[in-house]
Amino acid sequence: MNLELSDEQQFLRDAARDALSRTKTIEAARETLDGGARPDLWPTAVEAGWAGLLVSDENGGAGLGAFDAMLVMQEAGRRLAGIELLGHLPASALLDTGGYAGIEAVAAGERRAAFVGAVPPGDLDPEWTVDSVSGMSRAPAPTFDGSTVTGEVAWVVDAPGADVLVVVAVQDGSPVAVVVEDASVEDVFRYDPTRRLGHVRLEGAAATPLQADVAAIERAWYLAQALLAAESVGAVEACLEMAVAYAKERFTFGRAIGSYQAVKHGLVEIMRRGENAKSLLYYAGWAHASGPEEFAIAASACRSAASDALDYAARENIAVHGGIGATWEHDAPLFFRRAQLSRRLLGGTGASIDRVAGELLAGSAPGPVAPEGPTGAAATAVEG
Amino acid sequence: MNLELSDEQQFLRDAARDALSRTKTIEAARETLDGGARPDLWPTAVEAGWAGLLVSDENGGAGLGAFDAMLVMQEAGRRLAGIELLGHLPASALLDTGGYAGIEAVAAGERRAAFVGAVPPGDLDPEWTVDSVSGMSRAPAPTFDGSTVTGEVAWVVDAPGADVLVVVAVQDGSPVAVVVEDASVEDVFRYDPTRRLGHVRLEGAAATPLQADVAAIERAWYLAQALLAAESVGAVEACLEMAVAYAKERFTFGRAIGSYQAVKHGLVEIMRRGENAKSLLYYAGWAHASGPEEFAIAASACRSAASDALDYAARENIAVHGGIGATWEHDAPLFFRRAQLSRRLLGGTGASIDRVAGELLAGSAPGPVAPEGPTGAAATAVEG
Amino acid sequence: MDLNDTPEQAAYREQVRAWLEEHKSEAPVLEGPDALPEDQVVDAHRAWQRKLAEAGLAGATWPKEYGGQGFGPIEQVIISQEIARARVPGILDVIGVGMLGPTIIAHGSEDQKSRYLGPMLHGDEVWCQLFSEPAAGSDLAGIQTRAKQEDGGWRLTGQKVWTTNAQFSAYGLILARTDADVPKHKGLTMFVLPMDAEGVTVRGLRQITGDAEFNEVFLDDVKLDDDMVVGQVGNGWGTALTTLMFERVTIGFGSEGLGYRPQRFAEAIAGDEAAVRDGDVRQRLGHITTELLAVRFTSYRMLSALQQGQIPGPEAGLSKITTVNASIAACDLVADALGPDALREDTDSQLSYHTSFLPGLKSAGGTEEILRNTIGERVLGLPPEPRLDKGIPFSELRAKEKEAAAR
Amino acid sequence: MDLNDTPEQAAYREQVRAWLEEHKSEAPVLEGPDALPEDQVVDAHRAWQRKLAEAGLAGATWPKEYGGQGFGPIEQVIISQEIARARVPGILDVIGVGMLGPTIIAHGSEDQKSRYLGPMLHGDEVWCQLFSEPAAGSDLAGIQTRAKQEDGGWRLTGQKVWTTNAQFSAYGLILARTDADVPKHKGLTMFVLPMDAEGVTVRGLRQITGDAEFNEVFLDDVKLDDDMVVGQVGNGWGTALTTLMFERVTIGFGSEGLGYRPQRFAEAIAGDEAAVRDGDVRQRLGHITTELLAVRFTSYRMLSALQQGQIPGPEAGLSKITTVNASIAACDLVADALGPDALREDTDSQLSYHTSFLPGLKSAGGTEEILRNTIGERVLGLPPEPRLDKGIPFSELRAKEKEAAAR
Repeated sequence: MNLELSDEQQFLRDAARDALSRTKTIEAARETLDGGARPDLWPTAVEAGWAGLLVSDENGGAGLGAFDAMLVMQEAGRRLAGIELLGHLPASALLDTGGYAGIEAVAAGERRAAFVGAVPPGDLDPEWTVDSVSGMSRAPAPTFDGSTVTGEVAWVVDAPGADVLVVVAVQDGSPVAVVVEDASVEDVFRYDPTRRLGHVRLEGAAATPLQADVAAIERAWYLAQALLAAESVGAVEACLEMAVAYAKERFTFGRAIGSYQAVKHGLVEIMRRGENAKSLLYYAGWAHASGPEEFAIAASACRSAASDALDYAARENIAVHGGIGATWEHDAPLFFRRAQLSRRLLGGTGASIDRVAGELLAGSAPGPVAPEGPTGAAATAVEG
Repeated sequence: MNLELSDEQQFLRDAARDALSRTKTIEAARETLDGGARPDLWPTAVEAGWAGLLVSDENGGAGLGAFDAMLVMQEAGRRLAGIELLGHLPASALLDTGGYAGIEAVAAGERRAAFVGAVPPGDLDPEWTVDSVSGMSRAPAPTFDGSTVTGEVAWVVDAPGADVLVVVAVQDGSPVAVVVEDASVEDVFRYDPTRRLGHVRLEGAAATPLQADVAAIERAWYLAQALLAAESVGAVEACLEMAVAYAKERFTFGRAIGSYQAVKHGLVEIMRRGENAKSLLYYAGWAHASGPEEFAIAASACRSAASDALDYAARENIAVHGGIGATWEHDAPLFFRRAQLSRRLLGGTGASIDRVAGELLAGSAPGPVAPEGPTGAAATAVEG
Repeated sequence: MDLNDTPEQAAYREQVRAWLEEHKSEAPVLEGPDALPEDQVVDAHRAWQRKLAEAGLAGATWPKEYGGQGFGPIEQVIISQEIARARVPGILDVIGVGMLGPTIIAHGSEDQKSRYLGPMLHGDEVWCQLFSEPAAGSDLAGIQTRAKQEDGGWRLTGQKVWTTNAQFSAYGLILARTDADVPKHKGLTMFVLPMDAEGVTVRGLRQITGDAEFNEVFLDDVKLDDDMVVGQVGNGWGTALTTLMFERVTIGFGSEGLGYRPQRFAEAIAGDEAAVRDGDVRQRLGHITTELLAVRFTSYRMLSALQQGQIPGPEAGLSKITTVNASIAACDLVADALGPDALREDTDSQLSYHTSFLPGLKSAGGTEEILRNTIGERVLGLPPEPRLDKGIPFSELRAKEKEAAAR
Repeated sequence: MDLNDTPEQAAYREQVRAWLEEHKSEAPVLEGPDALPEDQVVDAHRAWQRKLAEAGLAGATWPKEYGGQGFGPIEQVIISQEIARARVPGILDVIGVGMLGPTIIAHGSEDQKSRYLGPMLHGDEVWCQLFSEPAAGSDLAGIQTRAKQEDGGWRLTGQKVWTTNAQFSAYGLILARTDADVPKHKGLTMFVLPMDAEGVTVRGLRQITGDAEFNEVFLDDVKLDDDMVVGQVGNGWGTALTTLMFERVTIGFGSEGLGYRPQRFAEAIAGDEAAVRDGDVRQRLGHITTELLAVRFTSYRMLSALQQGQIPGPEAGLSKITTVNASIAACDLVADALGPDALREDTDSQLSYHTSFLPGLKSAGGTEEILRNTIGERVLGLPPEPRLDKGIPFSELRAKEKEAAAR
């Protein structure tokens, strides 16, 4: 067992941090909210080779794994970089294995892809469903008739401006992944200036099916969850750093506020949640590579832990900063906006938590055999 | 508007406190848990006149209101007194208005009554249901055929040893309250030594209907909720006193532990929850007397706030005491046991919370027109 | 125990209701699709306050000699309830009439009372409260705005923040440090500040919502005459406590005063069948409703105590904690139920606005931590935290802090 | 990143598995319907530990010279995993072998090592840890048990509490105060205590569950020779820190070590159709599962770091916090789903037992507050709270506290 990052992984992470530091992404987010133009970070992604991260070598990609992609997403999250990888990466993975002719252009980033996914059936709901424009009531996944696809999918991440949409649709009750290159996408803005969202409306749009079985289509959905989780974990770390720094320098009643238990324990709680989510990134990364039957629960647990951690961290960061943390010029509100919208994307956090419960109740045994600790027993932990 | 206790109410409360202090109820609870006999407090209730508290003057009772009964329950809760009023009082109210021949003996406490209630239909569930022996799946209320009643009701408070059961049953789809004087009651013990519980099994038991319309039968159910809430509020106050006293006298690192924010804020949280629940006792008391259309939401809110407050208080009390708070000889665990079982009685706390939501969603406007504060606006509260 | 009006109160309510019925067509529309243009709102609201004042419906608890009615809190609540019932706005200057006027009544000179109270009550001169500073929020006594004495007056320099209404106020009540060589609570003085004095700059302070709900106020060598001192020199902290006590009463009214009512949240999700049937949504909604209902009845308990002449204790802060947290939970619930659509900023629903606004409200009027500290110590009698700033001259304290932060 | 065994680890695992396969019929049954009578449990378990020790499966991380295998933590985990897989008990004396033996190895004299370590490893002599006292829990250095020096030895008087296994231990490692005139961390010394020494009384301490999971140990003028001192006189705190570091490793394994697995709770409610379909139940179960799964992978991260030779930091305590709170929430959920029936104490389900037991566990091994303080200060680098006990002689400190409490 070894959970250390490899040298290659460390290099990938450091390079991502470096590449993203060249754009003032957080300042840009604030300006976008005020009506400024959204910075285009796709060239950065292309230059760094992230577009082909999950595409195999033979198709012109880097042939890396989900965990590597998560490392990049974590860095993007740390800086609120509005890079279109969350939509592109799961799509690229399906295009890679699905026999898509234009895969090399996708791997090179010349053509940007977006994943129009659907939530797989669960222990209570036998249907494939997608997010509706408003409300908890879910919409049926689009239908595919062999050559065209029809349906509506709301709140699709990174859909506006994408060249290729990979749409999960249903044909005769079974899921298919199809490629749509000419779709109607309504650009919608909600709350978080860093996020490109679109309502995808397909009315008999021409579509080409990919070679992808149910497992591959489910896998793409959970991959999107894991990537969103990784992005959130990065943002949690940024919030924690910001809040800790302020807690050391702000004084009340003659003491730095970080010396008060209420503040200190809240900061430790950000750390606890962030580290838990981070541990689950390893779980998701491992399951994607070596434990496919656990990937659904791993990615769902990871997504729910990370979304909750970010919600908590963003709120606590504002609270620690006091009034100033809620002002326009401060960075804390931008992380708060990110947290609020992210929680509601890709099916919503509640659905991920529900999926964890559903998988468990359906009897998917999570996790490899677990160590019981070097001394192997409960009693030691209770000794005063 | 005047929410001060009247002189009579203060007297009632002080007398209750005095009467209950004559028995070492908490010590007795511990001994009962260890196999000792349960102290019989019914004579105390009879002597104090509580058996007839809600029975009208003309039937030999005191003709007092629900809020007065709650004051007595609060004192019983404070001392974990296992007095059988929670079952008796709602039953006595139905017997009083329902034309029961033996009402004077009930008012005098010569005959003890117990309420075998049922949960009224809600916005989602059109049936009258009762607690089942195990699980969230609910059981149908017993059925009445004009002369006999058949059905099973689990976890009925104070049923063992009661002389008269007032059973809520269903006849042709409508609820009826019937009197059963010869029922099979299985005495069951669960976790809290102060609580008498019974599984009531009725197989064609002879039953006499009372004059009670749907509103009266619903009212009895919510009265039981409000009384349980009051009892819990008393226990919260006891936990708070115990924890505050210890926090002042226990020292770590050269300071009383109550000076640390983690402890201090936790104790204030007990107070916050306890005071909220207490405020809702006023709401329930007012609604019972003057706002019947709000009694369902008031009593349900009150019960849920009080149950949650007691759960929190009992846990926090143990935590503040550290290891010693979890030992057999300490009083804190007895309050913890009370909290845990109480939460699951009379339909369970979750059902009460659900009822609050259901009433709100169904459009019952809660509360009289509310004051907006002497200065009448939001902005003042936000001024630094 | 009685929530109903006494016969006298009922009669008064009838009288208020009748006046409002007669005059409500004169009230300005401040919100919604028929709202006045933004640049007319303040003046229209000011005119409406004047009418309310003339009818005895503003500052009803002020003594008669200063234009009030000498009423108790219940009558004030009756006025507020009837104003809400008539769906017309209340007064414009709630901070002045509710908190600053009473402070001047308690501590001001006779000249100050006769000069300032009348125009304040009638809305002719709006007031703002200039206490908080960037480095003096929770620790309010850490104020750094200096007031240097000179012949017949004072020179003020410093910065205030979180100042509501400063952009259209005529006057502010300002707390400044007049002596840095004594411990921090002791060297403060309260002044009246004409907002048009030379050296006063008001700048809108945008919040997370994008709106400038508050202001920053900068003071650059602002000259004030001696007659602007309220109470005594060096007793500014004592004077401020009076203001804060009146603030506490307002805060005690929690969700009621803040307008966060459970129905509002229920309505937002009632149309979504899946949400209405979801056990988690229902539990959360039930919890939130329970909390907000509790605040309502806590406010009645406080009102009842006020009516008996009791001064509300720090526990009034619990209502603020409950209200803010329950309202945050409610916004969160609605967004979970409706999805990203709940976060749209271009509608009247205000849900997105409140989602953004409420986190900042946690710190306003005392952070939750400070409120819990105070309640724990003053109400539950728990021992205080060790105080490192006690008895130390203010100037020394700052130097120490700088040193510690640099470590 | 790799969760799988290296070829060497796989070979070792095979070897352990083969031994267990061959010998598992000799293992005692400690729980369930076929369990041994209570009075035979300890001896049977002791005999099983001896067999494990002889096979090199006890104390595998101990140096070879003291009977261990000189292995790293991964091999120890492999042993634990295979023991769990074979469904046989581990060793009896996890406290001795896991924490106290390593302390003696680090600080003991050669005589102590050769006398005590062998019988400890083989289960012939069980050990207990005598640190905590009624007034020294979170603030462990506040120990009051006194050790007075006399010719060639010491006299110990005081009281210890929360002592697991004391009722059948041969020895204890005890922390006592040898000097009350220096600040509290400085006047402590560690001793070996023979549990059959004159003046030692062990009394079972019943918990909220009704069982005596712990003991109190009373010391009445117990005589110990000089050679019972472990490490140096006055350096007891340093010696204790070694024990606590090994405890931390154990705590870091959180839910795994404590056996609170999400399936266990899911199984309890899976049979109730209404519960399985309830949105609130599902959200709560999903949250709890997420937390417990996170602890599992946090423990892998710690193990990986240990394997690289890193010493785990105080953040290991986060796993304990997560495990205890998630397990409490799980018991609460099951009782909400099953109703009062979940609280029956006369079954094998143990749910009621855990409902009672877990609140006490919150305080064990460091309260949540102390853990969060330590992590905040040592890991996040936040400033400490002002310490009122620093540098003050212990005797003076006690007098001050008494005075303050009396106020």
